[in-house]
Amino acid sequence: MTLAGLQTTLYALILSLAAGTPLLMAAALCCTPLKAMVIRLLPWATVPALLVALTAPANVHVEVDWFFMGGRMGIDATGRIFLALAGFVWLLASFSSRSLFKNDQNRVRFFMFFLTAMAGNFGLILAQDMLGYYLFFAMMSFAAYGLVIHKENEDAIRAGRLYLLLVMIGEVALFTALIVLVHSTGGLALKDIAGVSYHPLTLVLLFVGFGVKVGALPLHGWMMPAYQSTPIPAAAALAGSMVNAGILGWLRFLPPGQISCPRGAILFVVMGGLAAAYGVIVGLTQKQAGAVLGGSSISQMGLITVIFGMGLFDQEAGLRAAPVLILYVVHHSLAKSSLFFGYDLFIRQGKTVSRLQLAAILLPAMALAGLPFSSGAIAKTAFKELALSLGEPWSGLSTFFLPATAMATTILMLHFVAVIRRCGGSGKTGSTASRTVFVLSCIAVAGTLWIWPAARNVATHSVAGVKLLQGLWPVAGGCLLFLVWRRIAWPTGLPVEDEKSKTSFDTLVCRVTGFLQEKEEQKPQEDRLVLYLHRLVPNLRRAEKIMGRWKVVGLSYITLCLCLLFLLL
Amino acid sequence: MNSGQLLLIAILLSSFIPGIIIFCLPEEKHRLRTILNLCGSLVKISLVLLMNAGIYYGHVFEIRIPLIPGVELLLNGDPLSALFATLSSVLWLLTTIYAVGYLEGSPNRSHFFGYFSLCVTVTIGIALAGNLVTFLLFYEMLTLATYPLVIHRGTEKSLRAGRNYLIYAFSGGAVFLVAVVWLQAVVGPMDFSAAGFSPSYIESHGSVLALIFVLLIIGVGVKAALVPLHGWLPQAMVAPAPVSALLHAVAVVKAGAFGIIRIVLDVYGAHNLLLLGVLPLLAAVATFTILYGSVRALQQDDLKRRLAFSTVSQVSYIALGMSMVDQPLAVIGALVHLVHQGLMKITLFFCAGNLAETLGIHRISEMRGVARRMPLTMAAFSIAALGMIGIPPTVGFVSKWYLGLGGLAGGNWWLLVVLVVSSLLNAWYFLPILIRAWFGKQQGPWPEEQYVGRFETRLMLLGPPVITALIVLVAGLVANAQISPLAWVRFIVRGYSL
Amino acid sequence: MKTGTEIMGKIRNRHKRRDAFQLLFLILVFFLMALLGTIFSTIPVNNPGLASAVASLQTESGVESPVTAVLLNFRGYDTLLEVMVLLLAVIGVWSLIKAPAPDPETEISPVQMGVVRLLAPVMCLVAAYLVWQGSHLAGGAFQGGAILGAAGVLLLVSELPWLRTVPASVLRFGLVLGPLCFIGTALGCLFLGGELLAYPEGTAGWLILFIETACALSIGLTLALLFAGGRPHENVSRGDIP
Amino acid sequence: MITTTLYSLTGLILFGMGFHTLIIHSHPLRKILAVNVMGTGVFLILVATAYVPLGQGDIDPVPHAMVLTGIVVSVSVTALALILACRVQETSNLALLKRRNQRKETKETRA
Amino acid sequence: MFQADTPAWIIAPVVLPLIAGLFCFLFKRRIFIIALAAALANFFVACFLIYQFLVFGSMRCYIGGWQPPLGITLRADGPALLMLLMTAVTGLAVTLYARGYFSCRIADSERAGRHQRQQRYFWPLWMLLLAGLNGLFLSGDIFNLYVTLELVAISAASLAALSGKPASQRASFRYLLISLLGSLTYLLGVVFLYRTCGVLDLDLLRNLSGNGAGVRAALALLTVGLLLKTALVPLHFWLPPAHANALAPVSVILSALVVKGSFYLLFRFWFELFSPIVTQAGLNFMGALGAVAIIWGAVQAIRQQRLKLMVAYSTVSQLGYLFVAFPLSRAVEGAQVWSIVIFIALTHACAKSAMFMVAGSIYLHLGHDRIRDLAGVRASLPVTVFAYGIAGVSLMGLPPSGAFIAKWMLLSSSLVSGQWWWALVIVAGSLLAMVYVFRVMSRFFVIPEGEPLKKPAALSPLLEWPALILALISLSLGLLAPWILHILSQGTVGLVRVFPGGLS
Repeated sequence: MTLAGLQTTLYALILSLAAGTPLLMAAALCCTPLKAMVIRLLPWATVPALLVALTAPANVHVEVDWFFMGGRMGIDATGRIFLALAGFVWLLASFSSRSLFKNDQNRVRFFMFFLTAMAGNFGLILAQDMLGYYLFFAMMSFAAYGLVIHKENEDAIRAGRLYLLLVMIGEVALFTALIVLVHSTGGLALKDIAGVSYHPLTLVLLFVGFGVKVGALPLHGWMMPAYQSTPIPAAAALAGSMVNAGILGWLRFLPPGQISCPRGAILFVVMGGLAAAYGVIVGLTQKQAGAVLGGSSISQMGLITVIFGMGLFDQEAGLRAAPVLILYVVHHSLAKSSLFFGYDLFIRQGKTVSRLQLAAILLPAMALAGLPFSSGAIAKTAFKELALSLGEPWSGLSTFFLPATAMATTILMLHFVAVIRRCGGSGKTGSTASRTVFVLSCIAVAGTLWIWPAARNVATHSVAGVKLLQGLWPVAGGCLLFLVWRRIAWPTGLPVEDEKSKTSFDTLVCRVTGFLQEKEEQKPQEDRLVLYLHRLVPNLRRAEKIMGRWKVVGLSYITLCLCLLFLLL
Repeated sequence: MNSGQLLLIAILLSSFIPGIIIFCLPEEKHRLRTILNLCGSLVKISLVLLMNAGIYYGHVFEIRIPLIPGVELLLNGDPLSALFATLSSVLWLLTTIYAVGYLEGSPNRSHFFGYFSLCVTVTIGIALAGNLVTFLLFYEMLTLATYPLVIHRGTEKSLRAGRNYLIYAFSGGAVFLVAVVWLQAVVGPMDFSAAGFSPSYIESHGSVLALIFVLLIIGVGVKAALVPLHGWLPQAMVAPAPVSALLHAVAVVKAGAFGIIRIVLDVYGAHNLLLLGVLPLLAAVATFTILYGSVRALQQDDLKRRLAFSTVSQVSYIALGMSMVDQPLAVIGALVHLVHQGLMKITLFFCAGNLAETLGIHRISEMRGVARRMPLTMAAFSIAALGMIGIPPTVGFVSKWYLGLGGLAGGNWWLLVVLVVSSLLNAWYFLPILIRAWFGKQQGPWPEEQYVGRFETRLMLLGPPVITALIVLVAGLVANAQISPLAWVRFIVRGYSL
Repeated sequence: MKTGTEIMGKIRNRHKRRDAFQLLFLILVFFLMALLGTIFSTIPVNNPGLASAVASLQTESGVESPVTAVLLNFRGYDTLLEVMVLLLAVIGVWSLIKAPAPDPETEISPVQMGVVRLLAPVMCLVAAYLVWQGSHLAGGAFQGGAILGAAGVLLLVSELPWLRTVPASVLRFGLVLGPLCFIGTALGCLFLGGELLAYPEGTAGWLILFIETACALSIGLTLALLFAGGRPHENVSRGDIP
Repeated sequence: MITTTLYSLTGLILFGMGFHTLIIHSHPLRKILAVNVMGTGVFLILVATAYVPLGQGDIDPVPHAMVLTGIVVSVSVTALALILACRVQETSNLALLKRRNQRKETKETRA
Repeated sequence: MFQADTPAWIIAPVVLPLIAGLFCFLFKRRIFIIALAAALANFFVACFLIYQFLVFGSMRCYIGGWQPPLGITLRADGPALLMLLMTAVTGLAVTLYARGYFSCRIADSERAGRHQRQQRYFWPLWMLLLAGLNGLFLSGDIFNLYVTLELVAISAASLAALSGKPASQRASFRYLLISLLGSLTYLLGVVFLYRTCGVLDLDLLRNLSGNGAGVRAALALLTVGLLLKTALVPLHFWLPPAHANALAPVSVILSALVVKGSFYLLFRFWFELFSPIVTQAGLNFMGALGAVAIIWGAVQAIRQQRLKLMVAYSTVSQLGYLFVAFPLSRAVEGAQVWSIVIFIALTHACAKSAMFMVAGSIYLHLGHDRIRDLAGVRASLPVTVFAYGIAGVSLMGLPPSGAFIAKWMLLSSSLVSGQWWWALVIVAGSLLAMVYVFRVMSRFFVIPEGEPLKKPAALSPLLEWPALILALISLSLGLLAPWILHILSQGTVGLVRVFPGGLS
């Protein structure tokens, strides 16, 4: 084997270890003696991925022909960021869940799905061919179902059903889109996509396929119930990392900077904008913390969708939008996961939440709202700059749309804080681990964008004087509005949640499924032929008897004679 | 007689002789019987693999036995037959193991295994048939060999199922016979290796040839369970689980689908069919079957019935792919689905059999929480079911992928719609089962729990589904490798130069 | 009363229907026969039949009577099979039924006994004569056999006691004798002359006489036994345990 | 010539009559006799055929031989048929008797 | 004297059973040995004759050295020899089976005497029947055929009545009358023919028979006479009761062999002797009758509640196939007509014998043959059930049975000539056959509830194996097709002369 060959093999091994380690660990969970050890080592599952993200040289590509339909793995700049982000979020989530599920009877199952979803998440980031991406995407999506439904109560089952339905729709949409893409590119590698002209249908399919994960507007239904039902560490991973897979999918399959597609851009921007507004509104109606965060995610992802849509306009816009998009994604992921970890902490500690902790949770919350000096401020500044740089149709966004969303998000976040303050956990299980995780995540929210070289430029912009003010007033306004709204909406404090939050779509699905499934098994019909024969039998018997009479014999004898005579003569 | 011919004969005899010996064995000698069975199937697998290697390197395997002028028996090993033969012989081994475990202690086992061996002999015969007459010969024999298996339980219900099976199968056989004779009357005797008759006949006998094509498809469509000829299949699920596995995955339905492939590729040939313009008809029937089967499957609460309707639906992918015979990718999809569907469906039936045999579970509504009791079985079931839906990296995805690509290459957008709708329907009827099994809560005791032991069920019952599920997974994961069903199918399709 | 008339009406109807059918049938039969008759009578009779062929080979046949020549020489094979048919009839009858036991109480009138005693030998003589005459005039084994059979019937009718004591094996032998001689001769001819029933030169007449005699005996016995109407009582055989 | 025709037609008529009887009448004996009549008819025609007008009044011996053979055959068959008819009659009579007896018995027991 | 090419060998199949029959009648003990020896000898002679035929060609034996027109000719050509072989094989099997059958019945002490007597008369009757059949197949003289027909008819009727049951005697009586009627009609036809042509030899008749009305009337009469004996619908009514009520070996003989004899003649007449005057309308008429027979027989078979009756009606149905070949004969080349018929006849002979043997064995085993109550037979008589299945498959005409080959040729010629309606009938017939075969078959697979009260003793292998072997032969006849075709094509020298340039 040549040196180059050895190197390739080595890279292949390392890259596949990133996704393979969690998978192997999941497999090891099947084996009873290894269970305890695997659970103990859970956080280590993310280590290879993190190592790859941090240490791999730039632009490693490996081709493994035999794998699936021709596998290509590699890590590029985007991938590295996503991988690092995912690794971090999963690492925290695994610490948290390890401590949460010490005594759960279904924990093995949970960890199996947890690890599988993790593997899918890492794998899709590393995949460099369409089917590989699709494969890991599907793996992650379906494994996440196991996380959503873990609690097995009615809400969880309903949420799971909805999630699964949308995932299936996304899968088939993606499948179709992939077929169309492969048909037009002729190759399976992601790099072949560059320069392809998209059929409008393909665009829609891709929007749907990844939009399900992103929670784009008509496909957002699963997000709030799922966030609420999923065990919180897993929800953190879901919101902090898995959701990004949709964004990454768009980046991979509609690479900004390499394509231009104005029609698609309009689709994305419109849907994103609507989602940004809708998410907040629907979030405010929720009375459970997870659901509120779900609403926030819908809204934030809507913003990201808008950025992405802007990047689709032409190649130049794409080149500019991509970094902003990534920046925003990193910000949102960290903040959202941090919120979840905080929520987790509140749940676990119950009434013993300290003021410091309450203040701490305001950090990611306000970061989301875009409070100056937070990562949110940096991301929003980048967004504004992008909008301004793109010229006329977009610059309006920065003046009205962004402050409005910031204000709305502030309200929503305050609502969230109000909701979780009431949460009372059962005891103190693993609160240490939870606390550590939360602290770590808070640090990440606070620090990442400041120390990230790529973001440093924007970061410095964001703290420039005017920007500070521009960032501050929506937040302040939001706070005010929140107080007003709270007085109006719940003059007596938050009502206790008991009614089932059920969307009408969900009921419809339930009803159709139930209608079809509970139909009685059709009785096998008695064989018509045999019945008919049975009815014929007496007649047949009579006929045969008649044919046996001498008279008939004589007649037929004569008839035969005559017939033959005539026919032969 | 050269070595190639000897090999062909040995392949047939490797299950025929054990079968005959098993018939003569007394009921009690189950150890000897098992050994015979396993030896036979192992020998068969190795012989088939040997033949595959030979075919790959271009050896000719051919036996001709002339009967009357224009009618001869012809056994011929070509890549396509190797595909089917390998599938059948491998699955036969697993099914045999499974059946040994399944039927432990039930009556009439000698007969059962005797017919079992005959059945696989005949299936291999179908695979190796080199012309329509030979195909017909084994096709009819297949009905005969499977009939005793279908009614093995000997109850009134199984008798009724058997009767319907016979009526369907023999009617189909009769139509097929007429079509074969007619075709021969029109174009003269023809081997499969000719890959289609001369297009000049189309000018002179176009409509007749189209009619014959329809008749031929009806003939094999009965076994391939094309709607409306599928009626026997759901009823036949009263048979023991190994038999269902055999019917759905190894022999009968597969033989029908294989027949469609043969007719389209080797009897008519892509070119002629395009000229005749009958392919849309096949496509329409296949589409309808796919959708109809899925919808019907959705309505069933009986697990095996649901699986049976799922077979109805799934096998038609093959017909669908063959209806776009001018597209090599679609043909690849169809051919590879022949193998893939077999693997997945046999896993499902094994698992269903395990549930029924171990816990007495027959209905989906009884399956709540069963995965806790039988995790491995249900894991295998899940993999196969996900494969049926077409989730990567299972083999089911590979077939669908190629079908879709082929359809698109031929400009058939509707095919994508069909695939999407059917995938959704598949998900709709499989995922609830999985959810119920994995996340449902057990309600009350199992209907008839019969086995309590170290593993969740007997090893002989557990092994085969796990192995096939692994194959489903692995064959998908390494689809692009040098040795995989897909690679072999590509090799086949290369030979046709479509 | 009403029902009674109805029934009567029904019966009458049935009769009517039957009559109608009979009429129809009669017409049909008549029509068919008329058709056949027409055809038969219009057949142009322009072939000589086999008369001339027989006549030309008469001298080679070894007998003078053409009918006998045809029966036992030219178409001897037919006759061989025909003898078998007769034997078959006996076997068939025997397989079906046992001969009715004689009624011990019936008295045979002395007149009848006398006539039988007188006639039987004469009939035997006539039979022998007929067989012998067969070679040149009308007559032969069948005619002789028929007379012999008649004699046997006479004896049977008059319930001669010794008839019943004839052992079955003897009867069997008697029955088989004719066919056996016939086949034996035929095979002998085959071995000697190379053809079945190809009588060697010059011996035809005698061989035919031999066959005829044996056959006449068997035929006579056959006919008589057919009249007896069943198998004899075989004391020895286990087959007739009552 | 006319003689021949006459004979043959008579033979045919006999054949037809026999056939008619065979079909119409149900009694076994009649049937047997009918068949005999039919046979006689055929033999009659055969005998008539033996007359060859072309030669010098020669008689064709072959039909005669055929008639002889036929007669023997018909004798054998008649014998067999008669015996069979007897058996049938006997057994059916027996069956009839039995049935009657049974009926009587049941009546008695009822009484 | 007896060189391999001596034509005199032809008489052996007639003479050997004849002598055996005589001896069987004469002796009391060891009859079976005589019969078996004769059957074996008959088989070997048949094989030898085929060998002789293949080497030296068609043979003619002039009995008594008299050439036609005066003498009687025996001739051995392809079809005749194949029928001879069929008879020999089936005959051998029947002989063995009958031995097993009778010993089994005699072992039953209840009516041992009666059973012994039946055996005593069975052997001579059977031997004479065999001789008659062989004579029929070989004979080349139209009057001699009459005698052989009578020989067959009388022995068959006696055999049919042998069981002693009233039903069988009634059936046998009817059978006798019908076959007499048939014989007389046949004889009338012979008279017409003799009147027209003045010869009796078939070869001469073929040359002499012109276009006259006499010959046509003769053909009509001969045909009707033979149809009566062949039991073609609507003249089939005598067959089912006669065949179903007879003893099992007798049913085998009647169904497999006897009806074939008269059909064989019919076919010879239509396609050899009188082929120049045969009209298409006549052929179609026969074909139509055959079609009706196929359907009617099969439907009646499906209706039956008793196994033996079912098998008997299946014979009615199968005979129809033989006649469907008539109208199609002109669409195919000369030799194929014979091959169709021969294939059907051979398959049917073997398969039907096997089926009747099976039915007989089951009757012996269970004491009844009600189809409803056949459950459990599979466990105790596996070989028999297997034989039934294989025979059934052959009857249905599934490959590779001989019937399949025949069906193939029929279908092919009907489709080639555009007479697709025959194809419909043929296919429908085989589907109906499937129904009646598997109606019984499925009952075998019913697992009886509860334990059987007493396990009946196993039957002698003589009762089980001949059936299986015959069934296997019938199934594998298709594989022997080239060989059979070879014999037929050798034998059609005469046919080619008759149909110059084939039949088209």
